[in-house]
Amino acid sequence: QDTTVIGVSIPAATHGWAGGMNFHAQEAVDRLEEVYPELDFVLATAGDPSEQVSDIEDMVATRGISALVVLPFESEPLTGPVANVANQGVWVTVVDRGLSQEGIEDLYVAGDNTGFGQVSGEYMAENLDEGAQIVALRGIPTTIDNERVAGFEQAIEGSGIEVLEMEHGNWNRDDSFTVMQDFLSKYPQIDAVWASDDDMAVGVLAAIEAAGREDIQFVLGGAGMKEMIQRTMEGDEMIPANVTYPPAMIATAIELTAVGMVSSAPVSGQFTIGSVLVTEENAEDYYYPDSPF
Amino acid sequence: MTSATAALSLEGIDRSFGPVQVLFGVAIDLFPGEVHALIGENGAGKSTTMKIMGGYLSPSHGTVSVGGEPVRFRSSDEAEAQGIVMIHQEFNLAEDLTVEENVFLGHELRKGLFLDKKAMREETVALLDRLDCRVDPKARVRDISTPDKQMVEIAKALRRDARVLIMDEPTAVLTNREAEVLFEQVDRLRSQGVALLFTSHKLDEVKRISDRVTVMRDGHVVESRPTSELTADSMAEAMVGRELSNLFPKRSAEISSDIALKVSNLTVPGHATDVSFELRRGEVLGLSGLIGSGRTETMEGLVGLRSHEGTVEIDGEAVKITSPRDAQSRGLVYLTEDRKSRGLVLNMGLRENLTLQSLPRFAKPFLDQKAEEEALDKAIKDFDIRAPDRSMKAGNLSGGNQQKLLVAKIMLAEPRIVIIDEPTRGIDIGTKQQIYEFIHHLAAEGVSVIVISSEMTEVIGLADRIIVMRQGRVAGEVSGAEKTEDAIVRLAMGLGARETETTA
Amino acid sequence: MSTAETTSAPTQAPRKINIQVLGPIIALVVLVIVGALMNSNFLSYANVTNVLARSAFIGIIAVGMTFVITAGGLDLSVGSMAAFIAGLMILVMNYLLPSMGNGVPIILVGMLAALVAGLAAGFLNGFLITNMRIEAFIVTLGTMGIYRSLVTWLADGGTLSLDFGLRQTYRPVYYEGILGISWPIIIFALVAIAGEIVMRKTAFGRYCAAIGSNDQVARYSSVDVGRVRILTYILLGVLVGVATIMYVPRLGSASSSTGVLWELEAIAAVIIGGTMLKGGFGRVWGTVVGVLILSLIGNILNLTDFVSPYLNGAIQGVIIILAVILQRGRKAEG
Amino acid sequence: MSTAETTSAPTQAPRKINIQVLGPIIALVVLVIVGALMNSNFLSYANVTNVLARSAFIGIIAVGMTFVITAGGLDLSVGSMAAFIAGLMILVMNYLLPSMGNGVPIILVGMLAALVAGLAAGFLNGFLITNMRIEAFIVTLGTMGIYRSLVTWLADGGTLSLDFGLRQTYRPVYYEGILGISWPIIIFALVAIAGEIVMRKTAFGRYCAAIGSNDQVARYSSVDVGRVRILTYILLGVLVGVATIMYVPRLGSASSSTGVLWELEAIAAVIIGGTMLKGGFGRVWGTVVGVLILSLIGNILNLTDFVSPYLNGAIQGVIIILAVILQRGRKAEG
Ligand SMILES: Nc1ncnc2c1ncn2[C@@H]1O[C@H](COP(=O)(O)OP(=O)(O)OP(=O)(O)O)[C@@H](O)[C@H]1O
Ligand SMILES: Nc1ncnc2c1ncn2[C@@H]1O[C@H](COP(=O)(O)OP(=O)(O)OP(=O)(O)O)[C@@H](O)[C@H]1O
Ligand SMILES: [Mg+2]
Ligand SMILES: [Mg+2]
Repeated sequence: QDTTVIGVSIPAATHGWAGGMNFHAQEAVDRLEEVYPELDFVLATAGDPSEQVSDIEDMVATRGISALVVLPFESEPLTGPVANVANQGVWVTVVDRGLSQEGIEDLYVAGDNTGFGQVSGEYMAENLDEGAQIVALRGIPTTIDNERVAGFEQAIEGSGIEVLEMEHGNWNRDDSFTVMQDFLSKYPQIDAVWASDDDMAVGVLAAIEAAGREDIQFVLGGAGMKEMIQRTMEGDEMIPANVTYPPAMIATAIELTAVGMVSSAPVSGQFTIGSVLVTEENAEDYYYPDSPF
Repeated sequence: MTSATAALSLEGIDRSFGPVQVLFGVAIDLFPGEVHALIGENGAGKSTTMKIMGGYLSPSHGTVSVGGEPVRFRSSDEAEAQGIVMIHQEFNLAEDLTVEENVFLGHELRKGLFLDKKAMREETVALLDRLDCRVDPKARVRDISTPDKQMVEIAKALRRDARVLIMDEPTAVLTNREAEVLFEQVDRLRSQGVALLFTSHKLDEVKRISDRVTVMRDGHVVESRPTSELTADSMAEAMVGRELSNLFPKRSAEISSDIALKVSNLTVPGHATDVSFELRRGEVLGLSGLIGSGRTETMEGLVGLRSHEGTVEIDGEAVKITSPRDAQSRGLVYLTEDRKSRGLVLNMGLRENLTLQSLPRFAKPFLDQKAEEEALDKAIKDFDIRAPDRSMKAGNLSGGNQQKLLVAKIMLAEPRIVIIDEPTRGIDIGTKQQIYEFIHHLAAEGVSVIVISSEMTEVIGLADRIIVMRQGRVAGEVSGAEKTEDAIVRLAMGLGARETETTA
Repeated sequence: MSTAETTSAPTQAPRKINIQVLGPIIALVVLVIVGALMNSNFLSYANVTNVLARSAFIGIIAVGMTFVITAGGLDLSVGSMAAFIAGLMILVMNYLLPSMGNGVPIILVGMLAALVAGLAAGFLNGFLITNMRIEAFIVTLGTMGIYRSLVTWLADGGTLSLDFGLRQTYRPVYYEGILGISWPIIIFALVAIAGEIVMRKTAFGRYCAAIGSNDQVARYSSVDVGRVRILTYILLGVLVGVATIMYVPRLGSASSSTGVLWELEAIAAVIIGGTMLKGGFGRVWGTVVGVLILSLIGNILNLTDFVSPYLNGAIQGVIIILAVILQRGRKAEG
Repeated sequence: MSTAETTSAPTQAPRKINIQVLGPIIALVVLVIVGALMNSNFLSYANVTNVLARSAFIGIIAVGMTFVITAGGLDLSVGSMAAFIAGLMILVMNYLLPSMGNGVPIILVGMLAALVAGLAAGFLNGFLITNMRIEAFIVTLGTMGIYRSLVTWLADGGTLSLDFGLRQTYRPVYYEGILGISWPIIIFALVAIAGEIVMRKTAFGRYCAAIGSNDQVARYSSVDVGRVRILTYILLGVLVGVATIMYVPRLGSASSSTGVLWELEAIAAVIIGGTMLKGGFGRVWGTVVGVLILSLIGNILNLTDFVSPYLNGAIQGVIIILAVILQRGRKAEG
């Protein structure tokens, strides 16, 4: 057999960002299979960490993968199993969430969750007056969410911005719509909202619009959903900015790994994909109309 | 009167369900080695009395004594611990378990930690043998016939080594032959010094087997005497409070010559083969046979409750019946023998049960509750349904009254051909007469009736003509002067009606 | 003639009913009082409208679920079915937009598509359960996976969004109403009232209860058991369609996370309302109360901030159990 | 004497059983064949070990669930309960590490904690269901929310991780075994065999079936219905504890996403195996087959890449329904 099998293991598309990431993974796999006939890919999506470990085990046991690209559902539970795979001589590329033990992976394409929170917080601190009141929507309770919030809180510290309340919107439009409606009932004056994710921003914006409230100056989402970037690009005052956390990083990782497999010089090391502030000025650079996210 | 202490006695027992009092100062003594019969109309309070004895219900007032000592049973377990065992009027079997599992339920034999299945199997087989019942011990109770269920109940009770055995209408679903087997066991237990109490609406049985009779009426004990001082007629009179005329009224109506139903070669796989018969308008056709001869299944096949083959003509027109709904739309309706699991929705009210079969008639398009209530009024009157409370659940009616409600429900569907399977199961003798009259009345109006009954006298008394089935086939037919018990039994047992056909 | 003596006084029945009936209502009232004490805006027009309107989706579905459960069935697929129908509806409308143009007709076509899809999905569940005789739990667990998967696939893993222009046309269906009452509330109320009438006043409702109690008896009573059963699932499917029609204009999108866990919420509402999971007895108004209780719990938790948001789920759990304890407070006898 | 004629052949009964019995096994065999045809490594030692070992969690829980369902109950909380117990176990071990030091004793204490927590959680469910007479669906839906919430709270929204050193000590419990058979497989097999024996050979198993069939009858037959019912939930709780003991060394962590949907998988396995959801009849070996079927579906989907991963759920749904159709193939009559 002269085909090389590359396994790709990612969380299932349970929210918008993950959906975009799924799309980019699938798209990269299709494209690379075309380009490199000698490569074969296995793409598996998992609903929880345990399932992801099972997927990886299956890839090793039945598909004889030479390389694994993994976006860990959670860092802790996957550290051991991925280390196992690495010990068997399989090339390991870790994407976005680092494993909890260093040096396991050959290539690390990293997102920066703390940075994401920081950039968001800095934007708030710059654009709001002292004493401004904001509410925040958090994602699904996970380490990622904790890191983002920690980064955010750190960045607004000392800026005089008061966070009225944070509540979990679970990276879900419907949940954030509900939470935002209740925030609006509860707080007569809200100056801005940190939605922390564009799916949640959609829900938040709908709730604000329905309530007809004028006090909210803007909503800061995140992760660069194309509709949101477009509105920023068009100068929508409610969505003056965005913070990237590109789901396409999975495609980068798959591509780097594939190139490493076919060429003799594997690409190793760490690539950090930092979170960037998107505003009206640079929005065009981050607008991908073909992506589903 | 007797000097010996009663094995079990009730003294001044009252019992109410909510505001309705159903027992008033009931007093009964059961003595070892005596068979005591408790009789009374439907709803008189017999089952309630027995349940109090068995620890299934507690009395509102009064004393229960065992061997002269007052006791207070908090559950049936406590009664059982004292050797008091009861067989319920409605079966108490877990339908998903097998026969042997039911017989030993709660009293399993063990070998160390595990069940001793072999011993239990052997004992079950022995018990069933003693009762001359050939049901497979591994069959699920759900799949066995009603009479077999009764036998399983009896087997279960026999195992318990009772000092006092209480049986609530044990023979209602049995034929004479099987009842005879039961009575042998009763005799045996009596001679062993067990105190027995049973109820039955078959007064000849009561006369034959019991030593003492207690009569209840409307929750009161009205009489208690040695059986030798009573006749079946005097018992009936004491129960009903009036004299009963002839149980089977004379048939006066002419039977039309029109064929209402013609069944040819009806086969219900596994149960009946090539059954053919005709039924004329206004005729009452009896269907007899031993238990397990497939009468029920044949009729269930006919009305589309079971898959079947063969041709059926109604009023000369060939019809294809695949569901009871089809049958009913042609005026053909079947009354089931199994009122508890197929006849009534026990946790629904009387009104809902009564109108269930003919509900479209009351929907215009919304259900006309007033019309339903009127129908219930009429049913209560026509069939003498004794319900202490109109809004009660059907399951809280006494057994006989449930049966009356079931008959009323079928009749409300205004059938033109009606098949009634064990119509008077558990119904008291007074109401039986009313139901017989009702059936004759129907026939006189041109309704054709098929009666399946395990009571030979009932079939003979009611029907114009009797078909006898044996092992899923028609064994023969008797009518007119030939309608004798002997002729039917001979056919049913395969001995042939006429000497020429006898192979014995 | 002697019956007159034995019938008489049905005095106890009303008292018995009262506690069972009052249970969920008391729970609801307690919640309202708690809410009002905790936050002065709780009873404001805006908050009440919000809570009622967002209850409408689950509420409409739960009314259908009441019939399914009453007839002894169960449907775990409703949440996924809603997501799938929403996705389909969006695709259909987006697809027709170039040919039909924006306007009321295209919205109506979308609505029709949702109803037809709901009907078909309900029929499929009902058919498999009734005609193939597979346990409802398994069938609907299967179709739950299927619809969830299909919507993910339709959306290519992402979100299906209604065309922006169409969204503006469709938007009033969620956000506006008549006489200050928004459409979802009106539709929910109508569905609930119709459901209550069907359950109590029609042969169909009676048949559902009879089948759920004892399908054998129903069969022997000439009830077309299979047909009634299938109809309960079809009814539920259509109501999922109706709920979707209300849902899509809210955010104009559908994705694989749409309607997650709606099935559990709907079933919980039905049971909190006093319907028996084993079938045989159903109460549509109880279901409505159940839905409101569930919505209010979430609303109150959002309006107050006593507890760590991590513990919201725990509090919800405790309140659900308490609400039912309240209802079943009296120990059943025997 | 003449009865012999009338009873006659109960010939159909054995045949009836055969098909019901064979159904799930056939489905399993078909899956194995499909898998083997698709990939030559499917039957390899490594893959078989993987599939069996990972089935162990759901499998051990499903054995307990079989008893609960047979006795007419239901438990939706097992997945959250597992997450909670795993979290608790990790906290306990991490907490004791400074005082006890790394080694076998601390692992044993952790295991004990898991079993005790499982027992307590099972008792709580059972107590609320049996003594407070609340529907099992509601109680366990409530506790499901409670445990899920508690583990999120314990983990502060993130992940609870077992100390790295401890993980190394504990690791063999999942990854190693004796005679080449890994521990989870051994424990699963033991639990399944014990479960089968208890179900078929002890009074307890028989009481479960009797209670599920008709609790009134069981009560009248001197069965302590309340006690048996509570015991089924306690048994299930303890088995959840056992499953957790196997789970923690696999991933060394617990979070709010641990054990999500395990309850549905466990219930599905039980029903696929032929146990009736309404209670009254249970089959432990069937449950084991059901668990293997569910695991194999996932495994086989990973063997190939014919279909979009988005559609995995749909294929799983279809196969689950087909497996049950196979089993119930014959139309039940009457
Ligand atoms: N659980 C209950 N709730 C309300 N009423 C009841 C209940 N059980 C019995 N009754 C009523 O008590 C009365 C006596 O019933 P019981 O069953 O003792 O009659 P019975 O003499 O056995 O009649 P049958 O010959 O018909 O079996 C009836 O009116 C019945 O409706
Ligand atoms: N639901 C069932 N499933 C399987 N077998 C059954 C079922 N009901 C009855 N049988 C069996 O079918 C045979 C005939 O049934 P059944 O006893 O009902 O006949 P029958 O002539 O109607 O008698 P009866 O009316 O006196 O009960 C018996 O062997 C019985 O055990
Ligand atoms: Mg009685
Ligand atoms: Mg019969």
